[in-house]
Amino acid sequence: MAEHNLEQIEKIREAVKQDLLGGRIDLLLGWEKGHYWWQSRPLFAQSEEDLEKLAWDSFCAVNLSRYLLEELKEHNKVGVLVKGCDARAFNRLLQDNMVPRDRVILYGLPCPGMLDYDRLAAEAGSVLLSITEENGQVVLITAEGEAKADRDEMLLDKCRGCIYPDPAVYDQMLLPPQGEKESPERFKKVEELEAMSAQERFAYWEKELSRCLRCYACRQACPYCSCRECFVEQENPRWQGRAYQPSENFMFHLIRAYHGAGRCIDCGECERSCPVGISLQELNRKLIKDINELYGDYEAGLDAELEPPLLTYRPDDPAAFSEK
Amino acid sequence: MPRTGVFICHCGTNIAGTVDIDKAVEASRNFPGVVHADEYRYLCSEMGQDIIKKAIEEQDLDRVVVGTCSPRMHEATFRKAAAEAGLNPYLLEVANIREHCSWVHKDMGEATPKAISLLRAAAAKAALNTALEAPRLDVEKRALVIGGGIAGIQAALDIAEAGYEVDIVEREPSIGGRMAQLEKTFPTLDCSACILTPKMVEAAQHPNVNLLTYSEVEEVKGFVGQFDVKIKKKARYVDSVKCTGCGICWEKCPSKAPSEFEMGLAKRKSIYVPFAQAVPNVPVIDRDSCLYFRKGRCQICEKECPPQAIDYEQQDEIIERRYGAIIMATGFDQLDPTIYGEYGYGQHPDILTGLEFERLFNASGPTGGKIVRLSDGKPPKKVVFIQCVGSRDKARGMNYCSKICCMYTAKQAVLLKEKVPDAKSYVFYIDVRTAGKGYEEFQRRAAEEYDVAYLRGQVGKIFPEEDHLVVRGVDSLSGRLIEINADMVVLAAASIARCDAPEVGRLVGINSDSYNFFNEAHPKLKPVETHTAGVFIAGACQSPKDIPDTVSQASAAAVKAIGLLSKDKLQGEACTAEVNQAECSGCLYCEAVCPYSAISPVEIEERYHGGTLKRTVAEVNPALCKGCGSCTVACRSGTINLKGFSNEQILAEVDAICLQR
Amino acid sequence: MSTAVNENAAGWEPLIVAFCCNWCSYAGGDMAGTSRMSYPANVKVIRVPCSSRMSPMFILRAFQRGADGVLVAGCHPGDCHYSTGNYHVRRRLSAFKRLVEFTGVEPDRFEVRWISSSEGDKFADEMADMTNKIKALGPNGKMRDARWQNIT
Amino acid sequence: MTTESGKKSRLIEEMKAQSGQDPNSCYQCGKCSAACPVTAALDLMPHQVIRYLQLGLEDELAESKTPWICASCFTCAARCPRDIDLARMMEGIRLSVLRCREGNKFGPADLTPEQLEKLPQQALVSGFRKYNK
Repeated sequence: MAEHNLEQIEKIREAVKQDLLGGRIDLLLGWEKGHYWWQSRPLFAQSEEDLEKLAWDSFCAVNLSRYLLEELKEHNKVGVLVKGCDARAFNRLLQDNMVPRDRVILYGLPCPGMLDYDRLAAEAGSVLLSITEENGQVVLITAEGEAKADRDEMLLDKCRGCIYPDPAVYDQMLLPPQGEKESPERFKKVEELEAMSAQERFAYWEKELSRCLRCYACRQACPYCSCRECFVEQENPRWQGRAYQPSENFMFHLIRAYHGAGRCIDCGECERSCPVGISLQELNRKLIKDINELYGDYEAGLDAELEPPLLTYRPDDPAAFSEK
Repeated sequence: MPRTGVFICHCGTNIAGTVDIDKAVEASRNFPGVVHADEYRYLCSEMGQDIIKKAIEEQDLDRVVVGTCSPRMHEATFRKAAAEAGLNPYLLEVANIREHCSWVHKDMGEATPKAISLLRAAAAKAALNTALEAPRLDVEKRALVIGGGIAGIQAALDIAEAGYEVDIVEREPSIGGRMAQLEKTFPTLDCSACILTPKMVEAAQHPNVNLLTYSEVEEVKGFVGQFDVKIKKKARYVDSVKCTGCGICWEKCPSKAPSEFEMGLAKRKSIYVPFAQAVPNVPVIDRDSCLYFRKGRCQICEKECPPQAIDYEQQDEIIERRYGAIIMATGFDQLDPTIYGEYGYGQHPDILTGLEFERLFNASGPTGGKIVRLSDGKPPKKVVFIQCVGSRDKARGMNYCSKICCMYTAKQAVLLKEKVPDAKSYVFYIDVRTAGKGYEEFQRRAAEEYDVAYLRGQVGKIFPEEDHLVVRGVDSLSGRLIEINADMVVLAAASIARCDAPEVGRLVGINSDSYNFFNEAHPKLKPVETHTAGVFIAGACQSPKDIPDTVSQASAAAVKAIGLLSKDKLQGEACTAEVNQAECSGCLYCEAVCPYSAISPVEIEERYHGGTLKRTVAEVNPALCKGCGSCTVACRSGTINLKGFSNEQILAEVDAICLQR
Repeated sequence: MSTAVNENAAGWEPLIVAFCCNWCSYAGGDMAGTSRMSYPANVKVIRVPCSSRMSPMFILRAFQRGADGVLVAGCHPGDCHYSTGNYHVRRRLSAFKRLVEFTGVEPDRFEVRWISSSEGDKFADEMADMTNKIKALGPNGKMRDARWQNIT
Repeated sequence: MTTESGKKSRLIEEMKAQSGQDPNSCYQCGKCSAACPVTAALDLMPHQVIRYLQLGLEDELAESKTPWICASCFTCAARCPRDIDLARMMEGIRLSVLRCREGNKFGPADLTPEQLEKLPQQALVSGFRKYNK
């Protein structure tokens, strides 16, 4: 664990300890190291020694706001550490009336961008034991020795396109903000696909979606998927079969993406959590690109007061079909 | 699977002509759940309905599918028949195999399989129909009439006579509308003011009629039986109660402005009543031309007014009232003929439209009733009338016939002869249309006794020359060019819809056709109703009309409104939305898209691990819900469903209709 | 999964499902009927109270069940009987149409049109125009549920 | 367009094909004749030409001078309430007469050198247009 991480963790622990022990919150959602050194998994801290396990490093990719849906049922007041995307996820849930604002305390953590273990392992070439970070560089420590890599190259896909690393909503900001980032390549993949012919595009998505196991990890990780009973599990009406079969996979992913139209915060958790690595975020990004183009730029989750574009209208809206 | 009966109608040969009825009946027998299939020549007839009723009882049917004309035509009839046989009317489904099948596909080989798949879809939907009850809504016993012309006045009087309160909202300072601007009316030549003014006074004095003049409707919310309307009463700057209508103020008022009532041919004062017999006879101050409002000077009207009725501080006032029915009687405008450059309207004072020429005949009109040329004040010797200016013109004007111009031109030609005995009238026409009672006889008298020259043809060019206007036309019957040195030219300009008609229509939720006239519910069978329940239309706002038709439409609209107000309870919409609150996540997206704000959050308690959990879910008020279904799509998990068009039903219809066999 | 649809042998007739709103486009269809216009029998109409009742799931379900083309017809903006229905539809189905095209469905396969109750001729033209376009495109294998035809 | 004798009139069908105008949409209001600047020189008024088309009077049309005098100034077309483009219709009649009746009255080869000098450019072009079909 890099030294500056230890300082930061100490800072975070200090801040939350007063609230947890002072009774302002009866649960803290944070991260703790997982089974492998490159895993940071959610921490449900209720006591001081739970807080000992607190971790904050370059692998805290899991979106903690999503856990509020369950935890708020048992706990009266919950504190949660929020990166940029987690804060926007919180705004998303707030807008859907899923979380009462007064029962949640948000601790803002400006995010440096989380690292992708697969990329690190690939870069290291041999068994990667651990890593350290200094000024934008990652030092890969393996059995044979050390290798350096540019940190930005090692980021998770979802972090490479990130524009808002700083939390959009928080009660306390625990670390210095990073400022907005440019993301010129946000819609690059979408544009590449758009340039293809209909047949090629269909072939691309047919191959991608044929791998879908319908495990619904994407849905479980997603901040805009907050229905009590998802349409895929409903029996009456039977919207959707259960078999993972080409036309059913298309139906599920198209409808799930459509449900995110004007609501998806582009956090990339769906793609990151997909066990078979389907480029799910591109479906959502396509909708974000079109809605920005047709009905004006809208960044979901940045401002909970702004109405999602598909819930409102202007009489002179443009249309993607002929209106003559 | 419910026991379903399928009944297919021949509709004479309308359906049987291109759909093989027997094949369809056979095919219907093996739809899922169908236990009885039958056909009859005229299912909607008494006999046809009895066949259905008998089958419901004998076969103990719990669903009925009828393959007939459009549900918009006879769904109500068949639902009533089903109800009389003891089956909930909403368990019946109509398959439209006439308008959407037999009438539009000529060859039997194509129409029959399509009819079968439409029947299969209807059967699939019927199987999932549920028994529904329409909510009973109360009715506000008051009508609103928008527009104070002859149509509005007549409708209001009829409603008042039936004992209901009615408000007339009129944009101008006085009621009377277009008819008040006429001198005489065809075909009987009785004076317009003599037959209109008594009606205006009767409306003013009738206890049940309330005049809201110089006012406009701002906003209409709610629905049939409960329209909540906001009316803006513009400030007159004169106290209506104190004012006695003595007229001293508009005599003494120094500043003038063009009179809208006189079509700009004469001036009026800044404080004015539009015409002598105005009702109410209370003036208004026109801020744009009044010296006090423009420069804070003058105030003569305030000083001179005996009952001190002038009140410069008067403010616009918003009135909010609830109405059970609304009648739109907003009238029409006349086309501005400047688009026809060849006629030169607007470039010469002696080229007038029909309505402007009518004002010259009026004793209190711009020329005091004397027919003189506006250029030099001399009586005209030759007057040329040109018909169809903008009417029957697909290229630059309106494609329709304005219905009244042939008659008012003949009338004006006759009046001209009476006022100026040695004047000669020429009428360029395409076809003289005199289809009313006594119309043809009147027009023939104009041609024969009043020496009016009818020239079948059109005018190519009008240009001034010395002191007269050269009118160059053609007489197509003789094929000869005609050149007339006319003293005056009257253009029978088309009657067109009010320019703001679409916006006013949208206020009450009705739409207009491509000419901006309001759309009636059915051109033949529902001429005064609209697609919006509780909103009726009368007069020229629906299409160009003469006074007899306008008045009869006004009374028809009044009867429709009275029929509505006489009910103590109204049947609301049965196919409304419904929330499955156990599954509702409380995101309230449905509430955000509901056009009728029929959905509201409500707190419920749920058992959760031994304890209870309070949470918010959505709830639909069936009285307000109109059944559009927008909420069901905003809801991602489909927990809000629409009765009558539920998710299950539409999916079943899609599955059934896609079966190619 | 674009199952080798063998209907494109001669005599293949496209199946087009048209969802029409009860107040305008369905009435436009009635008007086309009363004025005895004609359009191909490939189009089958399902009545919905308002075009805003149209959930994208119904559109995909039609494609799954073998429809070669789907048309959603509603009132002209501003004329909706429920005042704002088609404004929402315009945004919803614009976004959905582009998403569907993004995954490879040809643009002409799923269309939205505004048809008023007095436009019988436009109704007939749109149906004929859609049928011709789909005939040119050929059968739609994409998203078709191959198991469907032999279930019932 | 069937003539009184009921047989399909080839000339009129050719005219319709050439000009794309349908004489039946005319309701004989006479506006074209009133607007036409050269009616003095015409044996048939424009609205009468259309009437002949409607009645299928092929022979009279072939003999009529009007289609040849029409200089297609488009005044009539601009004012016709039925949106008929008479200039194109006259052009259609000219072409049909030339094609169906071999009525080629005046070929470009018959132009004398003097005429060539005096003829304005536009007349030359329209001459070719009218006669060499």
